[in-house]
Amino acid sequence: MLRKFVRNKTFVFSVIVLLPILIVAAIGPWIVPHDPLELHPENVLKPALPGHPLGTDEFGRDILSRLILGIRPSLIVALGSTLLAFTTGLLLGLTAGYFRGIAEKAIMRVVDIVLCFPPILLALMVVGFWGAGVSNLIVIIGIVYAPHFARIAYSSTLQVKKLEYVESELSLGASHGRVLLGCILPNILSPLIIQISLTIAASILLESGLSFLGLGVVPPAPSWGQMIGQSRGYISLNPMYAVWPSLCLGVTILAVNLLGDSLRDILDPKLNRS
Amino acid sequence: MNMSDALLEIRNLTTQFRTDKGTFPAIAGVHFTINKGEIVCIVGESGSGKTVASLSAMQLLPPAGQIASGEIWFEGRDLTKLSKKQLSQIRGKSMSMIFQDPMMALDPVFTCGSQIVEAIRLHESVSRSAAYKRAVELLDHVGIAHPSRVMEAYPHELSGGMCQRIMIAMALSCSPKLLIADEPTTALDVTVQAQILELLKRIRSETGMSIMLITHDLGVVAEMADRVAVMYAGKVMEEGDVRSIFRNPRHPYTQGLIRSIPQPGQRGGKLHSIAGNVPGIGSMPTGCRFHPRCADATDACRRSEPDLIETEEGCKARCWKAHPSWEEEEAG
Amino acid sequence: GCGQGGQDAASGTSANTGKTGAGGGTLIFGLSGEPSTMDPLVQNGAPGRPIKLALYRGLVNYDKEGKLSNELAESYTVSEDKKTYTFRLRDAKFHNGDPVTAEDVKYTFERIANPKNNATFRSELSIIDHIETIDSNIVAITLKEPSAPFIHYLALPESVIVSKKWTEEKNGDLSANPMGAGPFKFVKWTKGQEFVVEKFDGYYKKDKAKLGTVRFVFYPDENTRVNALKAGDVDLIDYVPWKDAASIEQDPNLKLDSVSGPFMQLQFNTQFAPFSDPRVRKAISYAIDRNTIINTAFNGRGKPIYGIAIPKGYMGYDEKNETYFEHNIDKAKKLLAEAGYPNGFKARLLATSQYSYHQQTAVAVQAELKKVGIEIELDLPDWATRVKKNTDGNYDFVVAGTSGDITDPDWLSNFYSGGAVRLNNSAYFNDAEINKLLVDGRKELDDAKREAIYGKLIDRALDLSPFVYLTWREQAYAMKKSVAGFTNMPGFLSFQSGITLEDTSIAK
Amino acid sequence: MNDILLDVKRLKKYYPLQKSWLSGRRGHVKAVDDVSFSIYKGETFGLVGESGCGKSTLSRVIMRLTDADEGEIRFEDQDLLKMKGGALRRHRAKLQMVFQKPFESLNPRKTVGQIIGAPFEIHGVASGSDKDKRVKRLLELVGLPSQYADRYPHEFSGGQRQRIGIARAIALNPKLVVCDEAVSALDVSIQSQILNLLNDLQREFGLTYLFISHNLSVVQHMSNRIGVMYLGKMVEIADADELYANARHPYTKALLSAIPAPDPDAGKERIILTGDVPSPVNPPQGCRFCTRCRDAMPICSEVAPEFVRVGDNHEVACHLYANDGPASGSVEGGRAP
Amino acid sequence: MIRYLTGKLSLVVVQVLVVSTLVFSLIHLMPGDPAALVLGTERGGDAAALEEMRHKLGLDQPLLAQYGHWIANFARFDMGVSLYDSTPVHTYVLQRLPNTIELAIVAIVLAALIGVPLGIVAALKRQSFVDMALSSIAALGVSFPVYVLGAFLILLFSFKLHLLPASGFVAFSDDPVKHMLRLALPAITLALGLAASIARMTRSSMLEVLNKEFIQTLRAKGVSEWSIVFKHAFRNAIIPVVTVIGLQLGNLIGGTVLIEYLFNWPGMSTLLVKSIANRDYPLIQGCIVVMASFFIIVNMLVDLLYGLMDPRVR
Ligand SMILES: Nc1ncnc2c1ncn2[C@@H]1O[C@H](COP(=O)(O)OP(=O)(O)OP(=O)(O)O)[C@@H](O)[C@H]1O
Ligand SMILES: Nc1ncnc2c1ncn2[C@@H]1O[C@H](COP(=O)(O)OP(=O)(O)OP(=O)(O)O)[C@@H](O)[C@H]1O
Ligand SMILES: [Mg+2]
Ligand SMILES: [Mg+2]
Repeated sequence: MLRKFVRNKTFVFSVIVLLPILIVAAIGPWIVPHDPLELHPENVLKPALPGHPLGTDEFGRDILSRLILGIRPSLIVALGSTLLAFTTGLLLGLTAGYFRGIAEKAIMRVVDIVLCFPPILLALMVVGFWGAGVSNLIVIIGIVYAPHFARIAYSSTLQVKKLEYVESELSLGASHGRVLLGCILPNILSPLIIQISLTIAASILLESGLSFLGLGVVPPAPSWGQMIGQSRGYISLNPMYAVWPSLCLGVTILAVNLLGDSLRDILDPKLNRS
Repeated sequence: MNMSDALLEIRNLTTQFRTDKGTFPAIAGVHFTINKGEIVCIVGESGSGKTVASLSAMQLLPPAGQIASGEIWFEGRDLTKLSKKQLSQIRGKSMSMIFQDPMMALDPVFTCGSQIVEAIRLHESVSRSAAYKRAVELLDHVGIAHPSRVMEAYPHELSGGMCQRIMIAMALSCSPKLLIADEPTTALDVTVQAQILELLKRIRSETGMSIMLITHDLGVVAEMADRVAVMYAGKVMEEGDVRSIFRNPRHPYTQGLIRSIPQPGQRGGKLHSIAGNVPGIGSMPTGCRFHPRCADATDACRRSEPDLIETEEGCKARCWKAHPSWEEEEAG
Repeated sequence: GCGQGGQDAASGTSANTGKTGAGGGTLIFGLSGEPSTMDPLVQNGAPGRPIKLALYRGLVNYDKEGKLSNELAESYTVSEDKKTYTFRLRDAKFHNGDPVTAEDVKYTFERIANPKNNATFRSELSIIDHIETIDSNIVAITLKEPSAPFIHYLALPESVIVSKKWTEEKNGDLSANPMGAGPFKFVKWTKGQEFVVEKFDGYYKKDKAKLGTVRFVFYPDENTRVNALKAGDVDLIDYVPWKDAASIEQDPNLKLDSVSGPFMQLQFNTQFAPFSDPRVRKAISYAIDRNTIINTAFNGRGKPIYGIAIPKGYMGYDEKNETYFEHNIDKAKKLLAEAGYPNGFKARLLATSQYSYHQQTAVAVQAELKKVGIEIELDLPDWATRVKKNTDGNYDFVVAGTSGDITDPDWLSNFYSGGAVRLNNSAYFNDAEINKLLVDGRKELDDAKREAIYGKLIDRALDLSPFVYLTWREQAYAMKKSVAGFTNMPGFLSFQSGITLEDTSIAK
Repeated sequence: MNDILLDVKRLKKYYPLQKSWLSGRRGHVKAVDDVSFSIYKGETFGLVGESGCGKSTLSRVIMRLTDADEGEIRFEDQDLLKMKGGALRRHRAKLQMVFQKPFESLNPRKTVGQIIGAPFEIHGVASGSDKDKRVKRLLELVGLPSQYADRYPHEFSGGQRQRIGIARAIALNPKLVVCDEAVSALDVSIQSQILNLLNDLQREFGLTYLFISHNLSVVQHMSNRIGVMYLGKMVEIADADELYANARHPYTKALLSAIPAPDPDAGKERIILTGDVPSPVNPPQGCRFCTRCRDAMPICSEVAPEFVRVGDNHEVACHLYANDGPASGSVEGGRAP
Repeated sequence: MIRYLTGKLSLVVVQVLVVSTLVFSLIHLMPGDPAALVLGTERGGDAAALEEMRHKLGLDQPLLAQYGHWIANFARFDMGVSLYDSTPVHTYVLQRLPNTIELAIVAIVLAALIGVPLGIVAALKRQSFVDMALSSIAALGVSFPVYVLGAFLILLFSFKLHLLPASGFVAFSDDPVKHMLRLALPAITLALGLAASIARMTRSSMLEVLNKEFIQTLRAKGVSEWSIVFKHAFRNAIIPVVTVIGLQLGNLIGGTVLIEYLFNWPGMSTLLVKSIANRDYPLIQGCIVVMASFFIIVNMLVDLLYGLMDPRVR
């Protein structure tokens, strides 16, 4: 199995991109060139300075250091919410597609309804219930994107369910749980994997969009989404302030996309003919 | 038969596939000829390279496959040397192909009629309405009851037999010289199969078209073929006219195949079958490819591979037993 | 008030198309927000005021220097008992051609007094006891008790005179049918996009109103507003974001007119420790380097306030207070130690993430206070939630950006008087002495005596420090160089600069 | 040997069509329409008919993979259609199926060992090394090397996959095995292997087969009795030899005549059917075969024929034989020898 | 057809009702008091004024009564008036919705014009440098927020090249040319982001179709590669892409806040955000009901379109 991973060029490439990001996320606090929270009122919004290769933000804080320290909360938000959306969506979609009947109608209607709810309203409601904060942001983004996963899982389940290997498993007397987990799930993963990479990007952007509700990482602690959001006002003064975090996000997303593609290939035994 | 009658001549064709574990030949040194007006059936174990041979002839191999060596002569030209453009002028015009699963082989979002019209207008500069009329005639010709209604139908609205007939109509639209049919009736039931085989024979006798027919069903072979080529593990094992193949098969593999046919009146009895399995594409045995499954295998078979040699007029076999030297070795 | 309704999440659009008014050219005014109603007696954010001042005029007004001057009132006298003000009206006309009469004045203030109408300054103007029309152009307003700020409240854009006949005809719906005696008359209001007025030929100042048409186009987003000015889509914008001030100043086609009037402050919930202790509040005042806030949240634009937010020249201003709380970490630490927090403490600072300068001020304050050991957790909800928490007194301390309404020192009442939790007071702050001084100051009409009262009050206010003042913030308009005559009024009056639209012209 | 194992009575299965947005009509595919027959213990019942006539649907209903709309299926005297939940799951061990498409019926992400081991796991029969041993035995039984257990389905040839399907189906010693086109995609040699295997298994374990195929020679080779279906209806049921020797229904005749003989010299008269297969959504009135029948009479397009007995263990639904008198009351087929 | 449509429409109605009920019950859970906000920042704290305002706005009634009132009016197509300025909600909606729809449709069309060809190229050049480059661009496309993109476009087209106005809105009826000029930048900005995901979708859909058997048939017929790709494969591949585009179109109705701000485009999103900021309950309710209906209707249309394009689902 391991050899399959190593032989897959796309996989290797995406790991080469992602690994450093993860390492930096882990050791970030020890390698930041500056205190990312320290204000330098004399040096605000400089594009690049000696000692500040990526420049400074509106508080004169070092953008590089903030990018580095921002990885961890950004990943937590992105992965947390994507995981939440993925699991709920998957569960709903599988149930609806597999059991059909009332469950299907009820679930898919609910999914449609949640889909046409603007995220900002959902966000405000969650804030109203539980207040702001990272965990609530994760819940919100999870709710916003779960319907997407549900839809995909639903339609793929419908397709896969018709296949004879599912029926053959059923005809052996397998329980529904076994069929769902053993037969259907592994075979509907690949469209979901694409959606995962899209959701990761979207959740970080949504974080920046919702930060005005006080959601997400509370300033002054940095996160990519928050930096992207904050930079909005300063595009004319220091365009790189907006570009750096977006670029970091872009590269990460590219790597995640590729990782998704390669995982799909690797997990598909058909593509590893002997 | 005379060499000048040859329409398609495949010479020493080797087609290989790139896989993760390396490049392997799916067919190796395949050699056969189809004469004008002849129906040649290709039979053989599944995975023996029948489809690959036909796709090579059409130059329609999947991206992983490529012709490593050999020549494909068709009407005096070597198809392996032609450009894409030249090929697309030949394909559909002089040689056409029908595939196994007719439902999957038609574009689902265009009407059947427009797909036939497209085929006609690709190769002949006729007006749309003239092409349409031709298409209706063709459909009538292949035995479709309401041709003008079917012209407007989408493939999913038709049964498998009808789709297959539309495929045939399409393949025949420019009166090709050669029709390659890869298991054209496997998905159909016997009554429809009978209709289609009847149709092919009729067209052959009307137009003198040659047909290369790939099938598993030896009944179909017996009924259709003028000549038969038997493939095993990427090689032609035996080639000859249909009677000698059925009556007097030389190669042990062909013999095994013929003996495997269920005979009426021996219900429940043991059917003959060839022991063992086809070797995988990456693990060909040395010597004769069939020797691990051959009851008569000798050391010679294990050592080296026999050539395809003429056994009698128009028949060839790839077997040491058919080799002139066999008797001597037997004796010695 | 907070004085920054401009950035509420309203939407607006521009349109610089269509016909030009009756000569004089068209001015396109990019406004930071759209008023919810055009009924003049409601103050709903700064952006509504220029429109009001284009359409309406009041009895008195602040002039360009910020001094009170007569407007529709040709003159007025105050009675002996300081309770009755008698106004003689000018020969002015409403846009529909009717003259402005004493009856209209009486109707205007009775309308404000009517609780049904939810006039913003109803309680301030409820000091009016009764109004008499003496003649068609003479009207007498009698107060319940003497009030020095009264005349200032008449100068508010919310106290402009409306036509009785017109208002009654329109069933009181002045929002849909704005009509006054100002230099411009109403043309159309496309909700969410623009408000168009054109020159009123019957304006009583014969040579004024030089523009043919003014189109107020709503640009709620500050970046978009600045872009529109830079791209030439609009001629004039309000609420220039601080970060863009420098680039506008450098632009050869543009000019910036900026004053410092509004200010940033911290309000405390004085009910709970540690902020119930004045020493803690003062320590905070000492601990914050105001320049940090100016340089970060306001891009270096603004002046620190190390004392109290009274502009120079206003009653109560005192040079000595300028450095009262000058940045001094040691003093701050000492005070904290005295109050029993030598190692600081933890607290929550409320602000809003909807307006970046609020959030940034909070971040800067957080960083500064960390230096004296005070650990701050920020609470940054959207504006509506922030207001709710503020008015519920549900905060430890809160960042506020605000301004006085009038130039009279009575503006301090809204901030310092005890009583219910308000948007602009420090929750539960209630000091008897200050309350009394505020009442005294309001009743006293003699300037010298008032100086003394307010001097005392300010000393006490600084000593108790229910507010920590942070910075004056610049309030700027930016315009094309071709725009002349528009003046940003000083001090608290920046938002009343719309009065100068009558002098504004544009060279095409 | 003469006990009825499976008894199907008046079974109907209509597939609702997707509601059409153009017409708004909702049609039904009458895939199985009022079909009755029985299968005896230990026999092989062949089922033939053109493609799309409902053979697979019938077997799927018997397997309880789709629900029937009407009718009754009794298996060992239990009403199969009424079974639910755990009882049904346990019951499934007795009823197994070899699927039509050998590749699609194997989960591409599981190894062959996992696939064949699944029945043991599901029914808690064996696990761990015991399971592995049984899997290996099954593999050997169907003629595959036991070390293939670690391979994935796509690494096998069509015939080998078919054998994997058979191994899985017999793992739990079922009573009835439904073989849906179990040999259709294979060349004759592998086909023989599998047919031999099926016959061996039947002898060894006393299996009963419902054997569905297009290939009539194969059906003839395998079956004791044969049912012929046309467009959702059973049209003829007879002992295998009787049917081949003495087919009555015009469709059966056409079918038999269409079998290509594996002999180049076997000149043979063909009944080539004309006309197209009618749509199962709107089947013809009366006898469903009447649109293509050479011997159609006026009555055929009006009245649906009932089953009549035309000989020992031979019943046919055709108006041509109506005079021979109705079948003895019940619709079930004749007794097996 | 008619029965089908009425069936679908009644489903829409039910769904809209559920949405509105949910919205109604949930907006009251948001912190913030509309009365205080209506009174303005000046007087928000005055308890008496607040009480009065609440009464005036009908907010002092029990929730259920308020809801009943709303539903009763809604049944008569009356969505109430804004708490803020008493303008009927439908006035706002009617004014904003066309702008939003226009922007959304133009952006989607542009995005499709950009994304679909790129997706096709990527599919044809699968695993080549071009494919890699395109998927990198697509990844950046989904990562760069619209306002960064938009700001750069403004810098380029308005400030540097003086080709297009930076912002604003002119009614089409006033001046069609100026209207279109002002539509250009926001539409392009939106389109670039959307094009990225459309391209990705098109690529995978194309790849799938190109692996289908009928493509081989076409080759065997002698159809040229060009016609295989653009006539046949494209017709087949576009169908799932259209579904995605339809979904995006639905999302755009409420999801263009930042674009609308950046270009001062008077659309539904900013109206919704403003009404939320003001806690203008009837307006929130109205906006969401309209958006939800639109979303559902667009989905329905996509279904219909699907049927038109794919004979198999008819
Ligand atoms: N795309 C491919 N990649 C790798 N190997 C392939 C590919 N296509 C075919 N092969 C191999 O080539 C060999 C010949 O396959 P081919 O499809 O020609 O067999 P066939 O004789 O047509 O069999 P069948 O009767 O089952 O259709 C097989 O061993 C197969 O594994
Ligand atoms: N899930 C389904 N939904 C709708 N119609 C179906 C479904 N499955 C099968 N059908 C239809 O029911 C009819 C009978 O199909 P079935 O698969 O039972 O035929 P069959 O006899 O097994 O054919 P074949 O020999 O081709 O396997 C066909 O017309 C088919 O199109
Ligand atoms: Mg093949
Ligand atoms: Mg079937």
